[in-house]
Amino acid sequence: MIRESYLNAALLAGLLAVPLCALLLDEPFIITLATRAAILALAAVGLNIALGWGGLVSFGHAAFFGIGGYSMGILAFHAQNFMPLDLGFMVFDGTKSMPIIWLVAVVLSAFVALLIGLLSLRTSGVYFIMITLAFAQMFYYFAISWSRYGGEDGISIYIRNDFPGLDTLVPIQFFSICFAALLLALWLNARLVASPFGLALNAARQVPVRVQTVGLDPARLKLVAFVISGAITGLAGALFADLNRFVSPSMFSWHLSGELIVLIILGGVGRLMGPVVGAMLFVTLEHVLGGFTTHWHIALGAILLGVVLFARGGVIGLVCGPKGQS
Amino acid sequence: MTQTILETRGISKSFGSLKASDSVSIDLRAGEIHAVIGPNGAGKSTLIHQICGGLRPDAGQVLLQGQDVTALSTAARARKGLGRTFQISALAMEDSVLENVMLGALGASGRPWRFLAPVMGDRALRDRAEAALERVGLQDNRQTRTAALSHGQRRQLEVAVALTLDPRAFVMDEPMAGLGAEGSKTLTGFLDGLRDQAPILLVEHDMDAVFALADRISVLVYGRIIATGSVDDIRTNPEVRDAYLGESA
Amino acid sequence: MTLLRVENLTARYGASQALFGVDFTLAEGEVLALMGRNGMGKTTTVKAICRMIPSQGRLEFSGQNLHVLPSFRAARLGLGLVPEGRRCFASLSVAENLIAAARPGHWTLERVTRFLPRLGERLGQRAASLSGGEQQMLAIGRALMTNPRLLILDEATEGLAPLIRAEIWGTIAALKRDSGMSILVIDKTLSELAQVADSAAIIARGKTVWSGAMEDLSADVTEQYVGV
Amino acid sequence: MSTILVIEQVLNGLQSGVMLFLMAAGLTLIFGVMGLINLAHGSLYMVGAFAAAAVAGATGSFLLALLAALVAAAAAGVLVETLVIRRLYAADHLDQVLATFALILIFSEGTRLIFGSFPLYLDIPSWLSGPVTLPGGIQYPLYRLALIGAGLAVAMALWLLIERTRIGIQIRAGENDREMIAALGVDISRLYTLIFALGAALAGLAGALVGAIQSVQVGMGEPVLILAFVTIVIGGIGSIKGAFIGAILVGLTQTLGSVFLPVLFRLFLDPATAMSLGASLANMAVYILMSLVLIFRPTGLMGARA
Amino acid sequence: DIKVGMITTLSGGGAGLGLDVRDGFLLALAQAGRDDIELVIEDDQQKPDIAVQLADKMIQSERVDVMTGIIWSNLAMAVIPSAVNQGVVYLSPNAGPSQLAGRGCHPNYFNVAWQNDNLHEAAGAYANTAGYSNSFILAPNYPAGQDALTGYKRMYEGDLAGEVYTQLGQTDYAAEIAQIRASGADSVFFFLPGGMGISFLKQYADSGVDIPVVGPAFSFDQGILQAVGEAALGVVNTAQWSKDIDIPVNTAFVESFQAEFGRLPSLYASQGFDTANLLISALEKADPSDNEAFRAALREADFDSTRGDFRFGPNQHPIQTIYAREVIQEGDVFTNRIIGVALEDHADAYAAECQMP
Ligand SMILES: Nc1ncnc2c1ncn2[C@@H]1O[C@H](COP(=O)(O)OP(=O)(O)OP(=O)(O)O)[C@@H](O)[C@H]1O
Ligand SMILES: Nc1ncnc2c1ncn2[C@@H]1O[C@H](COP(=O)(O)OP(=O)(O)OP(=O)(O)O)[C@@H](O)[C@H]1O
Ligand SMILES: [Mg+2]
Ligand SMILES: [Mg+2]
Repeated sequence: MIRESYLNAALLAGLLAVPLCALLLDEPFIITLATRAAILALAAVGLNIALGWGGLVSFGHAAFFGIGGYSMGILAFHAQNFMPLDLGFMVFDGTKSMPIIWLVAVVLSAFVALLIGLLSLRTSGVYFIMITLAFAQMFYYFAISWSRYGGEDGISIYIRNDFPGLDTLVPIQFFSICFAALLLALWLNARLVASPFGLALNAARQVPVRVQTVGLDPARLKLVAFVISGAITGLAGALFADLNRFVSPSMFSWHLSGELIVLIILGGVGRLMGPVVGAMLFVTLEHVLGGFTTHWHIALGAILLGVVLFARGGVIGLVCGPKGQS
Repeated sequence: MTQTILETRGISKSFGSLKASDSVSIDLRAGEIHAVIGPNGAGKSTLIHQICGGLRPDAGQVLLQGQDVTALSTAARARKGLGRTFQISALAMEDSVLENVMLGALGASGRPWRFLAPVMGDRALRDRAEAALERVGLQDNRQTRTAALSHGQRRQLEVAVALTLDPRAFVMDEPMAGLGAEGSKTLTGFLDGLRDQAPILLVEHDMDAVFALADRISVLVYGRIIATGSVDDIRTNPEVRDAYLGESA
Repeated sequence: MTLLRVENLTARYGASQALFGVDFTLAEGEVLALMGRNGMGKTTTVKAICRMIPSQGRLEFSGQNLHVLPSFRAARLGLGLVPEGRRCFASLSVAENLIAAARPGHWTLERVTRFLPRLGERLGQRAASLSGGEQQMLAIGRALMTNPRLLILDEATEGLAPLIRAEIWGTIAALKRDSGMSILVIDKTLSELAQVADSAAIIARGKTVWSGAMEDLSADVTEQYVGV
Repeated sequence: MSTILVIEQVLNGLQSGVMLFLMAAGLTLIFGVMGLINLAHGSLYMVGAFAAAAVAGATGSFLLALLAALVAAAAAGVLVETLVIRRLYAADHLDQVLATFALILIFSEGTRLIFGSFPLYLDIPSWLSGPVTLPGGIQYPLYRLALIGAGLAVAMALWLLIERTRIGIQIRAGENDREMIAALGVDISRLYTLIFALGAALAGLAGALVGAIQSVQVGMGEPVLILAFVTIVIGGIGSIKGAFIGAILVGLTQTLGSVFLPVLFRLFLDPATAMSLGASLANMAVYILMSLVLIFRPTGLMGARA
Repeated sequence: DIKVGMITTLSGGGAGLGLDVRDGFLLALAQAGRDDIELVIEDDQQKPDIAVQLADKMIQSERVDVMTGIIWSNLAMAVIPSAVNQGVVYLSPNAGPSQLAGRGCHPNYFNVAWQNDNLHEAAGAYANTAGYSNSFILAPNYPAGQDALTGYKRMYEGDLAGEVYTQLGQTDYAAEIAQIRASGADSVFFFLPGGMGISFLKQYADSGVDIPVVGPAFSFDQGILQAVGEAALGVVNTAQWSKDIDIPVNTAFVESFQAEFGRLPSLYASQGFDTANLLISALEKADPSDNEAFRAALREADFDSTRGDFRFGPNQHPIQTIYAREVIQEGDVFTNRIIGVALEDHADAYAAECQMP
């Protein structure tokens, strides 16, 4: 068994080394893949805060991913087409600046997470899974018929947005941005888990009544976790949109919510780096298997099945042993 | 006259046609252990739930230190000084013993909304938690996973968590449940010393413990208090013998 | 004739070993008390006998090796379990709880409800809304419905009012007296056990430390291993 | 909008609800009893439809095709249960999610490997095709009437099985405490395999019945799966009665929503806006229904437990 | 060597279309005997984000000269604008969203199939010729669906008995069919691609409603006709190609496709085949490294199209004849037969908006 902290360091080093090697070998697409993995990992890190530590199995995190994506899409669309965005109370030119887009994405998804969380947290268990799905589906269908922003076709942004001091079109530079965002989220996650809030949240997942009897409100703890979680996934959505220079309703789809959950389980639920391992593995498999046969889904399915049957606690569980033992 | 810490005034609760609490008035005074006994299904746990906030009474009031808390949530009552242990242990089993008491201390501090500073680095919380552990004698097990504790130790931990809240009153539902003779004896001794800290409202079927501990006993049958009095009053009350004690006492 | 033979039984929960060698035998028609402090392995022994957890050693019921059988087959040989914590099927009615377990034999729904009249009055009520004592009765009735050759009672009086405890002890005594049923009983209170049990086995730290006839049990031994 | 049209639409809603029930019943059974979130349930629906199409193509008999659907789906169910699911009862819910997600991939791509990428042909048998005239002059397809009838019959039989038979009681007991029912002498693994096969067979039957009026193609199970989940959650998980009520509610909401919402909006909006707004809202209608139900009844209409 | 990147849908529910395009394309390459064309094929799983990444891969890592293959409009909108702006020539074998035909046209973008509205416009025109004057029209509620209804209405001169948007991916059309029955329409126009169309047609046939139906070829194409079966018999649909277009290149194509792959070619296969032949014709005149010359060669469209005359309009979209076909049965096989011309030499409605830089 390897100490989890060593593995974590090795993983991050790996995720950083792959694009650097790709840079040397002049394989820009590998960098794009690494960026994709980093962004999916970021989204899943967000979900993991709700799912892993708060015990909130959200099957609707695509809602936040999509809101992040559409924040980027809409702001950049207006900037790109020189059509001011009329918000009713103010007129806004749109923007191509990443920091502003991120801010909007984070604030909007946090706000929506607050609303969804308020309503959803009345339920628990499978009911919670399904009500979060319901909200995401509402966004999905709304986006599909929102013809102003392309409906099902989505919005294409021809040039990637700007980040002060960087050329975001250079793959490695955009990767650095995403990697930095991932590191920041992981750092936040680690601090959160060890913080007073994390202690209370952890207990709220296991024994809500106990938390109540010490004078805290478990529902509110979970709500805050849900909001933080949604905000991080929203940020990932904005980055994902920028990676593809494109947003569409598929960012809201339940497949995406499911995929995020799968990433976490694959890596290890409630493990700091679980989402990162999951994302790296998933993106690699998708890329490598796809090269062999058009029926690669069978192979992917078999591998996932193998992980469930023979690696309880995900890949990290396999390598480091069960949670709480190291 | 001693001060009344906790009091119910005519609380009633029905489940359908069943009257689980029928105008129950009971009080807990400073420094005493007040035991509530009664047959199974008499409504003891239901009474506890209403006192602690898990159930809302259909009628009547719950007063804590003279203040009406009937409308407050469980969490709010806890903040006002109601310390509770459960019939079945409710502890974070995956966490260490220390983390469980830290949670109590955190609740008592009322400041859970801190996201970045490590909780274990908070000296004030830490001291409070350690003090509670020491009080129940679990200080050597602070790093043990709660799941690995024995039954009796879990009971002690529950009390420790309640202690961190510095409660005005304890409410305990069958703390002896599942403890062997020896365990019961130890816990009895421990609870005996606890009454100086805060009075205890104790629901218990273990008559040895009740008779050893209680200053007063109330007997609940079909949702009603049929008698309240000293140990000897109750022991000899024929109604109580019929409804509850049988020949055993 | 020996009904249950347990020899050098060992068992573990994941990484931690709970039983280190439990031995005792129980004859047909006998009532055996299994005693010991908290956490010493009484329930674990019962679970092993009922094949609810994996175990090693010798485990024979009327000459059959239980270790080769899954839980339900062991039960069909004639093990009737009243588990620790009652474990009634909460969402089922009293009658359904009984029917779910029924196997042909002496004990039928009528006999059981006549024997435990409190249940008879509540056949349609959901188990979840029964009081603790009634649930305990139900668990006993349910075990009887399987028409066991050996009834296993694990803390059958826990959490019950003194009056009902007395009733349950009366029930156990009646079973022994009227139907000559073999019974393995675990309980905290020595005095009540002493009245019904023929023999006893004491477990400490997962090992049998004493076994023999009930009347041979000395105060020293119980003081040392049971704490009374 | 004439009464006839309204009645016809109600029938349509009923019919899609009843078919949804066949899916939802298996799902709710499997979830309720085994605590298993079976994402692969939609794949069993697909297996049923493909088996039916293949057999109908080879033999020309619709009844044989239905039989084949039942057998193939049940067999697939048994296979999946014994090879994969059985090892996961003790595992975390989330592990089951991952495993059944993996099974979707395998089933879908496996079906494509065997049957190719093009939709298959499965048609209504001639003795059930065409419309009949109902009292009041409503022209309604006979096949859809037959679906309503078949669905109601299955629902009734299932309800009797679960509520009235000893096996049903044991199934529900296993739902409460699996280990305990085994310790009482009930072969719970066999019972589980049976339930899984039963759930699978119902899904397969639904796939075949619906396949005759829809497109038999890879991935056809996924939209139905999501709807079936919505259904059992509305009804309350584990409850057959709940699944039935939920299914009818969802069927009616979907059908009537898509027809009447645009009409409703036309009362106060211009036609183009009304149409697109109505259509989008109709898409969301079942989800809105589900969230409303859950907000007011957090464990569904018939659910007792969380 | 020339490197061509093909991103198309090869897995999941929509794989049939992608497979046909790919096979048609491969057949043309094989027949031309060009082994200097390196074809990189990738599966987009019908997911826009995957398609974008594959495009990035082809452009960044594989450094392809020409790209092609995308089936779906939403994927096309995700990939094409950015690809052509990076200097890659894109030949569309299927999707033709209106944005790319009008304001978003680009010298590097060529459409070898149709602009999305074309077949619907043809259906509208056919409705006029057939004397329909009260159509009930329906399509899914998404951009291509909205374009379809717009396209039909652009040419159709009669009244509308009803206009309905269905749900994307909907499988049950009982509600819509009941509305059609009640509407008093004399004809039905629908655009329901893939499984949606199969479901609609089967249910429509069973409902006993016998109002004539027209639609674009997508629901009557070779790949899915067998699944629709008799329900489709006699339905009129519009397409720029049909297997019975009686010109040698088409006859040869149908024969060789069937010989090679063991199935009849579909509309998509013909489009893949034509796309490859267009590419080959241009490669014979210019090298992609000379972007200007290569594009000029493409614009000439100097190849034998399976659909007969083919030329590009100013926005590099086809100007072509669109036929009305009827579904017939030949032995066991359901297929189409041309019954007339719906639109002669038709160009799309957006060409005027296109200002080529
Ligand atoms: N949620 C409920 N719905 C219906 N009946 C209930 C509910 N909760 C409790 N009851 C009933 O109310 C009565 C009182 O129950 P309570 O749990 O308070 O008894 P108790 O005195 O604590 O018994 P015990 O000593 O066995 O724990 C019982 O008859 C019980 O069945
Ligand atoms: N599910 C479990 N996982 C891990 N350890 C367990 C589990 N159940 C019991 N143990 C441990 O096994 C040992 C024996 O427990 P067991 O329940 O058999 O004791 P017991 O004699 O029945 O005690 P009690 O009188 O409290 O019921 C104890 O140390 C206990 O902590
Ligand atoms: Mg109680
Ligand atoms: Mg025990």
